[in-house]
Amino acid sequence: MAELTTLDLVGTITAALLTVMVLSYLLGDNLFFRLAVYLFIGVAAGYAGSIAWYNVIWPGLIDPLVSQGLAGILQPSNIVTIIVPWLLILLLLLKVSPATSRYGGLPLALLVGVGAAVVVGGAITGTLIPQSLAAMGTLTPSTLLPQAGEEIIVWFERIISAIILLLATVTTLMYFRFTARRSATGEARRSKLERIAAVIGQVFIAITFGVIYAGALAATVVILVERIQFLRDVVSSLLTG
Amino acid sequence: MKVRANLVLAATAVGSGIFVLLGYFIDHEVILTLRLILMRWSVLLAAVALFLGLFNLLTVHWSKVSEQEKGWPYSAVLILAFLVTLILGLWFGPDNQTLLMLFNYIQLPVEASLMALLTISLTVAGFRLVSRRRDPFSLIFVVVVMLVLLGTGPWLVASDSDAYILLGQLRNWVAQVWASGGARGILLGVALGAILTGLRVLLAVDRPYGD
Amino acid sequence: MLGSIDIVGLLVLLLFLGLLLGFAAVGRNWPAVFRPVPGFEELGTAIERAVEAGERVHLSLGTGSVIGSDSAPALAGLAMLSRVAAVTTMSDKPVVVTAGDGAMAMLAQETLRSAYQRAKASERYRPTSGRMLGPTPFSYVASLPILIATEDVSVHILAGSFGAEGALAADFGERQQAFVIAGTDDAQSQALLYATAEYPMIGEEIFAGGAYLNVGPLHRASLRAQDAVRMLIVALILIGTVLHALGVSL
Amino acid sequence: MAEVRCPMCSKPNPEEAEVCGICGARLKPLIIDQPPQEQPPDKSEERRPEQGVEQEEGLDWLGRIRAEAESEAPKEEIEPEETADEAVSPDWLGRLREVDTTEDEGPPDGEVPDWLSAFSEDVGEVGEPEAAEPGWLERIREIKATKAAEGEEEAEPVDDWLARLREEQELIPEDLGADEIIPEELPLPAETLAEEEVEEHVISPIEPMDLSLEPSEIAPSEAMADKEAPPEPRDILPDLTEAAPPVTPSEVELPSEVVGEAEEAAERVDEFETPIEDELPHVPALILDEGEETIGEQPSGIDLDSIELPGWLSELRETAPPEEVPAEDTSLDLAPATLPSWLEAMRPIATFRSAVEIESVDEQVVESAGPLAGLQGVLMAEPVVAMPRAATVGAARLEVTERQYAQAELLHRMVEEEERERPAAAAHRPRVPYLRWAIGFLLVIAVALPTILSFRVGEGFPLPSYMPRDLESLFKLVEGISLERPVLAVFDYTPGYAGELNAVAGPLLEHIMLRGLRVVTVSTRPTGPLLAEGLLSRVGVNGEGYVHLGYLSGGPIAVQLFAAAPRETISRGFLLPGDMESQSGWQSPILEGVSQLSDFGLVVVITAGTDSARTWVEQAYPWRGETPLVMVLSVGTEPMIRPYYEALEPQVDGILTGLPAAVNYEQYLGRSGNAIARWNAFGTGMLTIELILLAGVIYGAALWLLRPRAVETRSERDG
Repeated sequence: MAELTTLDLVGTITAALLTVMVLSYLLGDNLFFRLAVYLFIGVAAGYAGSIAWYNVIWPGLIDPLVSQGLAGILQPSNIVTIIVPWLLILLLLLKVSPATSRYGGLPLALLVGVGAAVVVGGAITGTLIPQSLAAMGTLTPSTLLPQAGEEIIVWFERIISAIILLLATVTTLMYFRFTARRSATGEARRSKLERIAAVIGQVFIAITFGVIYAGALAATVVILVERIQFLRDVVSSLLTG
Repeated sequence: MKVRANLVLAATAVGSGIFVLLGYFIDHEVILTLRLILMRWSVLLAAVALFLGLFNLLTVHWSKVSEQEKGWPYSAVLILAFLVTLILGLWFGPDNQTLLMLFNYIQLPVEASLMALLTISLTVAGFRLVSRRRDPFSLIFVVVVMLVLLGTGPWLVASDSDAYILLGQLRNWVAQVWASGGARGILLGVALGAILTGLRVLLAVDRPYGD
Repeated sequence: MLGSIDIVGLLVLLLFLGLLLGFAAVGRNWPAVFRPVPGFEELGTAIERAVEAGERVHLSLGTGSVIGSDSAPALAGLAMLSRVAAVTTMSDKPVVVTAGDGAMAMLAQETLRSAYQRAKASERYRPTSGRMLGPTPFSYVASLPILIATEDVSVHILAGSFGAEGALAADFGERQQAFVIAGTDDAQSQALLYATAEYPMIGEEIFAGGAYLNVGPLHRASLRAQDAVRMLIVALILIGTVLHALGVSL
Repeated sequence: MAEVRCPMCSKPNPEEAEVCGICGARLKPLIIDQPPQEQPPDKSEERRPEQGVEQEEGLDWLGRIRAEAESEAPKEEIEPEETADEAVSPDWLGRLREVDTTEDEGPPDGEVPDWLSAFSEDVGEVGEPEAAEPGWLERIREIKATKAAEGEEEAEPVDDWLARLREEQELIPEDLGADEIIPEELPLPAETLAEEEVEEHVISPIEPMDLSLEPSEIAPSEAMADKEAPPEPRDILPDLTEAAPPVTPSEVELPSEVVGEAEEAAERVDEFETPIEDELPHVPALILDEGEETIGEQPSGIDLDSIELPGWLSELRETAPPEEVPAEDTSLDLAPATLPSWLEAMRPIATFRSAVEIESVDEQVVESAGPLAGLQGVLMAEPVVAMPRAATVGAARLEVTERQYAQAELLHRMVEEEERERPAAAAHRPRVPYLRWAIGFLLVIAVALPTILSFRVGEGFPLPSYMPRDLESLFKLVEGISLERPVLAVFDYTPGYAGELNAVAGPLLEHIMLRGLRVVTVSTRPTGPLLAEGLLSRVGVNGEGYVHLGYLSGGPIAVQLFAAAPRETISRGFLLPGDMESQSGWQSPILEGVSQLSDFGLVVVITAGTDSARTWVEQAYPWRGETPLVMVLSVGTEPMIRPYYEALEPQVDGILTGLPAAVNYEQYLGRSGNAIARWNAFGTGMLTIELILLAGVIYGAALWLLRPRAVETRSERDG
């Protein structure tokens, strides 16, 4: 915080106040927290709105309409780029009123269809296949065979790691298996092998989550630090004028 | 009539979905163009939908204000902030200095502070986990968390001792072998679940867009 | 690589489809049995209690967009919603659904409307019970504690895409002593929810919600297809590894 | 219709009696049966098989029980009461006798009246299916004769069993029990059925939903059969409408309208058409998705023709002796059906309670006897009673035992649940979050301390002395990029993470800028560009060192579009320098020669979310070509992305994550930035958290030792 213009000063103080107000939630829900949050939501919403307008709606809908002019719009070439989108959007706008909203389903259906397709396609091409292949590649001859001039321990460690990696992937995958057999006691049970795999899988899941959790914790600590330091800076800059 | 409508909706969803989906696998020009078009449309629609969502937000809070419901002043603040920001944004564009300041002095600090709150929430949850969920896995979980934290954070003393380095390496090993393995398993599993969830929609079994 | 993915991918897709339809066909004579998932079992009790106690059930569809790959868990959430809504239609405080995306909020409204229609209670349907709380993840999550407090929420279901802020969302519920069941696709958030939520739905469990909440036979069929592919993948991984180890390039 | 037999004490009572005169058990709840009939014809068709079976079953084993329980009472009188859960007059039975014509398929027809009557030309046929029952029942008994002895034994335990069960019945969530009915009862008729019949009826109950829905399920999937949906149902309607006779209307209308008064049915003939029309889409809450799937869908119809219907239905038509059946009978006989959703909606238990394997059964089964008749999922006393025995009987037959085990477990779970709920409910009392306060303040103080004391660098926590293993390769990567091509920096994090990621990404971007590489920023988060400006303005000059393409809206799809065709996807820039006002960011000299993703020298994705990280990896992968992809991640995200980095064909070429790595980087660059500035506070914070967690573990472990198993474990472990 070098020298600040009055506006910046006011802004910075506001920011500091808001920080304190939000952190006050530590004590429990209170009006300062709510005030800060509502203010924040309002600003965030407004900003998101303007962004959407300038980045999508204007270039994608208004601009072509304006630039083409009424005559241009009717050209067949514009059916796809202008007319259909506008029709869809008008349909979507029907959603505003409960009375007409039932007719606004079409654009939603389109959105859902596209979204679902992206989900499926992305998951297959992006995760399922590459990750399976990657899992298969954990043990390659190069991994298995000791490299020239490497200590036996390193080689051993590499093999162990590869095996653990593989085991973790497989057992974790197995754990989530939902279908089971009904046992003699009527409960849903899995075969012995499955149960063993499941338990190992759970251990690996716990470890994975533990690592991620610790990571997130470390990240948020940094953020907490940043907040506190920010407050410190504001206070000090105020004290030093 | 109503039924017909359902069919049109389902057909729309399935149709658009199929083309987008095939685009992932088939390098055919027609499909790719169709897919591109559909995606552009959906991006536009999503943006408009955002506005409708904002409108929804506004109405909900406006009703609170107009009916003087409990806590209506907050809603008033929200509406005010929203309108001011939106008008500024629409008038001067999203990259004007005023908006920049609104962001830097309101949005940024509040979000960061919420994340800071998360630190406490996570720590509390970690503290309570073992006592409230009695299974070996929660124990493993917390132990691993501590191990990784120890391996990540600096030590006050002997931070360049072999022990520290060893722990750091252990942490890396756990994170990069054990956790990666588990993570890959979870990734694959989630992918499986997501694929079938998507397929259910593409088969018009789930029809969230209404019947 | 890409080319191969095209073919392989297509095959995988067809495999999924085939299994899904196949299981749907045989599901009748060859019923499935699923392992218990504590969260889902408790959920029913919790909702029942909430309805009886005149408290609110809140389902959050997360902050994912509809057209993104992050829509998957929310789609699963919507499937669950169709069920939850039906149960709460007659409660004095029917379920409230919130989302961080405009289109998602609309989908929530549509799902609710359909549920009410099927329940022959269309007149009780309120569009405002499907809301967008905020357009950004944090503006969404930030408004949750207030919603939970003012709406007297006692069952807090998180079924959607969340970032780390999802943990905050779950914690807000915990603080108000609500029954919190939370699931998402993102493993990072899952890890946080694992500790912060009373009943975490880890891994892919969220996607099984439809089958466990009895939304329909095809949900069960899809769950079985999922398991079938799972075992296939496990087998392939093992075989592939052995082949790789033997130097066979795949 | 003279009397109603109390299902509790099975003593006769006047028909209009509200409660049993002897044992005081409620008799009237029967009325609840009516609403079900609201359901659309096709629904009931789908449901026909199980219910049919279920009914005869009730008849059958009941017969056995009564045989000893009160031998003097003629079977005829008893069975009907229990099965057609209203008091049914003896003469009814008489008719049944005569029409012993139907053979093995008999059972499935049981429910026929529900809907068949709708098809049948003359009312008389309505009695038909019932007629079938005793007939095959007889046979069953004959077959059973051999087992008579067993039957006796069976009966004894029954009564006390029943007694206990009935006491419970009030508490017990009705719907659960429903599952009981089918499973228990099925095996018995099964014996009399052809093998595949056994398959169908014995197994289906476990997943009635499948049974009823499967067709509709498949329909949409296969070439959207549900397109043809709407017309189809009407195919059925004609038949219905033809069936002018009062009975049909009464079936359709009775429930919703007047209770159990079929005499007035005639009046309603006119109303009758409409109901059906709008009934079609309607589905009871319990079978919601049936609603979804089968709305206006024909599958059910298809199912009918293809599967059960034709064979025996036609027979029925022929063999049906024209008899006068009092409207009551039909309407009453209709009783067992799923509750209408509005009613269902009031009893959430039903919807969820059986979430695991038994669940599906309760969808379709209906208590066919007792005060709870017509309710779904009532724990059926009788079947449960018979269960343990039946197990020993058919120990060899898997279907049978499985079903019975299912029941045993169900009963067990119900009892469990009863116990579980109360304490859970009690958990709802506000508590003061002392723990939160303590931990919160501890952390804040811990973090604030070094900040306030403002150690100088090196004081307090010494800087990390060893390097994470990926850093080396990352340096080389950055050093290796040709200066010709700009670097694409994706700012995909929310302001919440700015505190961490600015500190982590800072050094890398600084390094890139120092090398003289030009940076182009883009973001799929509306606030991304603002963060980008905030970060880059520290190390470079807008327009010269870097340029913002701005916000890329549309989420993952947009990422894909951008990867495929950057220039078309995002036109306007963000905070473009004055001279470039009203121009596109692409006109900036920095972006010369860049037309596709692979034209960038390096792609740096700064993100805190696994999803957005995955999106960039997955969606951009096909278009990235040789351009390396570096991920700057929040620590928590790393393990999820590492698989891409460690993969056989890495989709990620470099990872920078965590404050320590950032500190390393700053040291490497020989500058002291944010990362180093936060090092001490970071250290104390981490240390405090570690101690708190340790305390938590000790506390928890202590609890385990002091109160072993006091708290129910919430392990996800199954079975």
